[in-house]
Amino acid sequence: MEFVFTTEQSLLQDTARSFFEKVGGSAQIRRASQKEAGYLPEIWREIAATLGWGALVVPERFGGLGLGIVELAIIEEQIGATLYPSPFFATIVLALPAILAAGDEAQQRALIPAIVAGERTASLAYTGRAGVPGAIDAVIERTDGKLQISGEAGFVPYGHAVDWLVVAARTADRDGRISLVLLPRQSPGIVTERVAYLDPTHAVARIGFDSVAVPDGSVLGGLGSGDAALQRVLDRGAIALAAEQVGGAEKCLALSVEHAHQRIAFGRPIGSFQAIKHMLADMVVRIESARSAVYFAACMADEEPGEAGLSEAASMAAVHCSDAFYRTAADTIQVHGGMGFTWEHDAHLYFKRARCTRGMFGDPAFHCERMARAMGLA
Amino acid sequence: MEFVFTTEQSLLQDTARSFFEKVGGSAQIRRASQKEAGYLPEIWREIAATLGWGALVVPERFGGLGLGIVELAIIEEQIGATLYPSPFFATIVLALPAILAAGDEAQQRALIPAIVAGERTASLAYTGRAGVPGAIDAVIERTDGKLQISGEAGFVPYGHAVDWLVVAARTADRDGRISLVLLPRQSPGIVTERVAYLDPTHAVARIGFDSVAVPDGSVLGGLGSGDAALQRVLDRGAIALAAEQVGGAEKCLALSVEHAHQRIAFGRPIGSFQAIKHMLADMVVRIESARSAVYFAACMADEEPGEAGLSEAASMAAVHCSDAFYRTAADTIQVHGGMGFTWEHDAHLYFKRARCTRGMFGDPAFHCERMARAMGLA
Amino acid sequence: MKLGFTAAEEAFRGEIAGWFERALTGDFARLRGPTFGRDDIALMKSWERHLGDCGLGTIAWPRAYGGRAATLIERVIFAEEEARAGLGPRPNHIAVELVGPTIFAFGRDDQKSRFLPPIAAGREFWAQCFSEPGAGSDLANLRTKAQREGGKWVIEGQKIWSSLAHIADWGLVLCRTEAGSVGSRGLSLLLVPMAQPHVTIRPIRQMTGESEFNEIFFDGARTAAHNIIGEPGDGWKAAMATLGFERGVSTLGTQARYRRELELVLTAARDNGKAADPAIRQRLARAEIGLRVMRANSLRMLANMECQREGREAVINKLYYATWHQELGELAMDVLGRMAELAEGMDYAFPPLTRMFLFSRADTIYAGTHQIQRNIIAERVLGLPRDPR
Amino acid sequence: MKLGFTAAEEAFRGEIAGWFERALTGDFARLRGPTFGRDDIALMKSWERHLGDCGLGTIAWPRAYGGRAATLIERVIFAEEEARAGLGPRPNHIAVELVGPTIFAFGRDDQKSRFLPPIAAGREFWAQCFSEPGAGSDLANLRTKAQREGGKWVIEGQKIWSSLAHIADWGLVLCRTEAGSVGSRGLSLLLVPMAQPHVTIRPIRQMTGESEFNEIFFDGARTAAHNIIGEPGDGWKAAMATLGFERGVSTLGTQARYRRELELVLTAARDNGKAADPAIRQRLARAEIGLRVMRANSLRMLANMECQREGREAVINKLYYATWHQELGELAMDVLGRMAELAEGMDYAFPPLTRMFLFSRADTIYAGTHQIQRNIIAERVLGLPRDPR
Repeated sequence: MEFVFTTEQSLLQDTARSFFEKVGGSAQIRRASQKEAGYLPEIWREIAATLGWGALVVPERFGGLGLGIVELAIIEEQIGATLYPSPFFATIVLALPAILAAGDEAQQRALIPAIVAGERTASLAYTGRAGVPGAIDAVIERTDGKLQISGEAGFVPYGHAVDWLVVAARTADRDGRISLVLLPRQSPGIVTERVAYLDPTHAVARIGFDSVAVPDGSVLGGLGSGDAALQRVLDRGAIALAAEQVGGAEKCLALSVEHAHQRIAFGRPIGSFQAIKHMLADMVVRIESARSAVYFAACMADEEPGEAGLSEAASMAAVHCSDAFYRTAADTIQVHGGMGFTWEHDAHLYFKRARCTRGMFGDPAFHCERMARAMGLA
Repeated sequence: MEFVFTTEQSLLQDTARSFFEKVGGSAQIRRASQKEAGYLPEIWREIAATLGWGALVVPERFGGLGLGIVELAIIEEQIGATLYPSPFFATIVLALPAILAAGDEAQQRALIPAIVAGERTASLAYTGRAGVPGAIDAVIERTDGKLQISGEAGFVPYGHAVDWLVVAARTADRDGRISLVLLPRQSPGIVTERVAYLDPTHAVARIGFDSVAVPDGSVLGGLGSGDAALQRVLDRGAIALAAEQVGGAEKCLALSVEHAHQRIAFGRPIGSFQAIKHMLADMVVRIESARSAVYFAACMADEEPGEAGLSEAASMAAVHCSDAFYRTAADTIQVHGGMGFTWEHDAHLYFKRARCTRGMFGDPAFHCERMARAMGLA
Repeated sequence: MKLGFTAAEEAFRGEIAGWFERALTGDFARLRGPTFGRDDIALMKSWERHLGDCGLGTIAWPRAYGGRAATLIERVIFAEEEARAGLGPRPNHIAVELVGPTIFAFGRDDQKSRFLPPIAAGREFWAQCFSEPGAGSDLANLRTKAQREGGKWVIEGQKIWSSLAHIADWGLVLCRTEAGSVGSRGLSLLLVPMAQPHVTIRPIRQMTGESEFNEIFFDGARTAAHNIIGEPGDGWKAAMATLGFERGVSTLGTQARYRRELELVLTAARDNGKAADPAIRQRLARAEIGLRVMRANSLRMLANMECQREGREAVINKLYYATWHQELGELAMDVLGRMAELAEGMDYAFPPLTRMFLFSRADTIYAGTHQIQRNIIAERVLGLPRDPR
Repeated sequence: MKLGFTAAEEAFRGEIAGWFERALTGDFARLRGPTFGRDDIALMKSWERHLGDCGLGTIAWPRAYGGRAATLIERVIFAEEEARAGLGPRPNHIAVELVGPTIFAFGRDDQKSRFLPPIAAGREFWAQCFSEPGAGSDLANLRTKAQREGGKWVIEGQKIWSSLAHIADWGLVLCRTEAGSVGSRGLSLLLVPMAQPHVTIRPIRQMTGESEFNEIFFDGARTAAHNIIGEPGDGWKAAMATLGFERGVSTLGTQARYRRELELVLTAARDNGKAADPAIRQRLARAEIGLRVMRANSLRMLANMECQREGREAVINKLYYATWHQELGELAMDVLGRMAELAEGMDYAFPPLTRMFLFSRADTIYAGTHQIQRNIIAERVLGLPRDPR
């Protein structure tokens, strides 16, 4: 059993930690996320090309490193720790795997090298207006012999700023099965709009599709063939997101411990009061179990190609890590008292990330119900 | 607004407290509940006749005091504090009100004076085998022109020891509507058996009905007319039981506070550690809010004859007080450490009472669902 | 023991409800609803003047000072009807409920004549300046200093968490008037005019994106020597009494606001179909039950207060409502789903329930954190040992 | 990073699983199932002898002392297969996992020769005698005294919470050998024969109705002067090390038992229709997820231990599993409904899930209460200040 990081994985973790600590201070992330794009393109190129993380999960035949979710999780954990805003999740965790999973060789060759080089970004439009997985409002159908997409997508990560979109659309003449369609964001008929989001350090867009023409060769893997591929991408995304949640929770703990040492009340550091000590100890319990859950799920995803196992691992990680992050972030505000309630302090940013990541791939109730079905209950 | 005890109510509280403290020590209740009957008849007569509590809710025309649920709650709170075993709940809270609510004058005259005098006890068989309100396994039907009851009842409080039973049975020729039937426990065909119950200080019986003949004049208020009356009795019973739960929780708090003062660890009383202090403070929050809920519900029951309001008040008290007692009793074991886990200490008796009272008139999920329907949800 | 208000109380309720109905028209109609017109200072001040002109600004006060000597229950009814009419907490709550009673209890006659009538008339607004960046839960640790220079006190220091300080004419400032004193000794309560160059008020942006609280910097601020409550060094006693005034009276008003929020959640659940989810339905029912229990507890507290008694039900109020309200916020978010995470336009201005969710994080912090509240119950109610110092 | 066991480890698992399959027949078949044959002391002892005879009693020990120098993972596999075979915790767990390692670490050669072989052979049973009525969480507070009289130690005092002491031949007794010493000083670990007139063992009836723990009264009990671990006064160091041995190895075995309990709950829910209740289904799914997370955490802990590392995942184990198990107990009761409150016959002997519900109240108490565990994490892992004394 080798359920520990390899040397390479430890190095990756060190690199990711110091990189995001360097670029991801509180002032830096606040500034970057207020840009229209929601991120800094020059840093993105550094992430994708210089550090080479654009190539992380790309197969070697495209010049990639052929690594897996464990490595994505390692990076996502550090992104979560700093809340660093970039299209990493959109491009590398969602869109790229969708193209790899569903696209043909030509489609892959067309875009993947540009992503690896940091020259192109992409995102995945996988839900309708309400942001609930499975509830897709975009429809692809043939009108006058031409394929067109109409409808709406919501909560598309960096969907207003990326170069390409992978759009999940219901296929009108395939019983509503899902087609994954690769389109330039600036295609005629596509309107993207960044919306004001509860999590100020994460940009999401609403996208309207008004009879958008689907050029030949844009459908990944064929019409109506995207259900399984999309599910795999979302499940693997859920595991990577859980890693981000663990990283966020860990940073909350660090902020809380530091404050507990420094803040004096009634003549002693508040960290010497059991009420605070035990709140922080419970954070440790949640975070470490969540970290175990994430890496267990990541290994499952990398080692076991079966879809049932992947979905169960994803639901396990999603439920446990969503709760762990949310409760830790909420308690972090509590430990900080009034200061933790201010805009100036970072506590609320983690709290909002915790709340907003909860439902990104279905909320804990959704995943529990899915797990219950897998367990043969009702 | 006079949402405080009257002088008479305060006196009743004092009397009840000192009486049950006198007869309800730990050794006394353990001994009494181990008797075959599960209680001491001589003390029961003192409760019913000498103290006059058999007459508490009996109308004045039967020589009663004509008081209400508030007074019952005051006594039940003290019963809960000591776990004193007796057929008080069975007779005074369940059977007597059922006879008052559903019986005619002759039926009432036949039994009520004997109950008031402490000469007769009674109970209510209101559930089937599984103990779930509404799920009644006893059926009353006419066979060869004669009314008979067959089936089973479960969890009947002191059902093996009381003189009379009010039996809720589904009426075969009235669309399964409920009939309430008053029968001597020793009627031919009735078999009662005390069962080993998780709560060692509370006796319950399983009752079998094997073609039990129903004499003329035994059906309270007419065949198939018992649904509303039974519901009222159970709702009022739920409020009285909630008072018992508050009393039990209050005693748990007292035991815990005493232990927290006396037990020394790491050189100081454990009650000086915030972990313990805050656990005890949370008990106070639960108990006082539960007490408010009980007396509010009791006033509602006494002041507002409408059934909807009564049911909502009962569900409010049942949910809030069940949780308050359970969590307080569980934390009481925790505060006491290993000692709290022993048979010898009383903590487990309160914990078990808390667990067993939770489902007596439907568990909190049942009452929440009922409240949700009353709120017009789904 | 019985519930229900007396006929006289119900008549009072009718009078007040009718008055609000008539008063909240025209410009004042904007005071109804989630923002309570807080962006419009002139409107808020004008509302307080209208209350004063109608003799309803300070109903609990003696008639001699512009009040109508309302009973406790009448005050509660007033708060409840105010909330039912859609109003938020009073803009001049601090003056009416805290400063006034402090001056009645500890002030000199000249202070009563000078300060009480303008409050009753809705013409002068007050801020409470107790907390400091280094003294939140632990007020005795505060550092703001005042020293006598001629006929004046000169004040140096920083206060925080002062609500609506930016509209206040006066501040009730707790500060250290005895150099070198520590803990609760050597503190005084000063009455300080806020409109002076040596007082700087900086709004604190909170996680909701709004600013309800302020930092106040006293940088050589001045007030006349006679503007002190009692004698120098009496400040701790007076401040503790100030914090003790009003307990409970506003609770039914608060609960009427909670009721409105809960109704919004219920409506949303019915509208978007979440009410059909049995797990959500259980939580909605628990929220309803929790609020009814809260009201029962408050009624019991008020009934006891009327009899000059304080039971344990009074001391649990803060812990209970803060917990309930925070859970309501989480329930609201789960009912609304991700739509609650979106604001209209690019402003950070979210729908009422989202704002409530965010704001409710403060419920377990302000006016004594959950941790402090639990310590108070453990020590004062249960008599457990104090924390070792 | 990867999951999965090596081929050699899987082979070992196969060997052990097969051995249990063959061994648990005949009389030993009674050891499977909820009571683990605990009512039959002869059977339990005979089982330990059988393990010893087959060289499986002390697999972690060196070969020279009857072990087979098993790796950590092999020990874990053994514990897991033992549980999967339906066995409860080992009757001589204390001797194998605590006493043996203590003697290896601190004992003299003559003690190793005297005490280790009978343990490996399943011929001598041990009790751990650390806790006292006045020293539970706070072991340093203990009062049991031993003093030298001629060639013997004479022991006076009372111990508590000693499991299976009624079948033990020897006790590992922590006591105060330096008169007047306080705290952790002046303590020694003595090896005391239990079968003597001055040792009285009284079973403690617990809330489940059963007795798994004992009080032990030492009333002038004797042991030879050389039956001491290390020198007089070394007791605290050795006792703390004893408590530190074995951490984690049994966790996967425990989890295999939890898995069986969870399956009972799931089966009950399917059978009685409660699985159709969405709120119950959510809780069942959470229980399943919680157990999978627990296993993931244990695997990570063991993988780190194999690399001689101890991460934070090790220190959360107790808090995590105790919380999970207690919640499983409550879930079981809610699934089973009131039927779980009934026993067959008039004995206080309840179905397995009801017993589990009751027993799980102890999970947050034994081996360090939740409160102690949280203090340990806060102080040792997070470096927060110790509680003031």
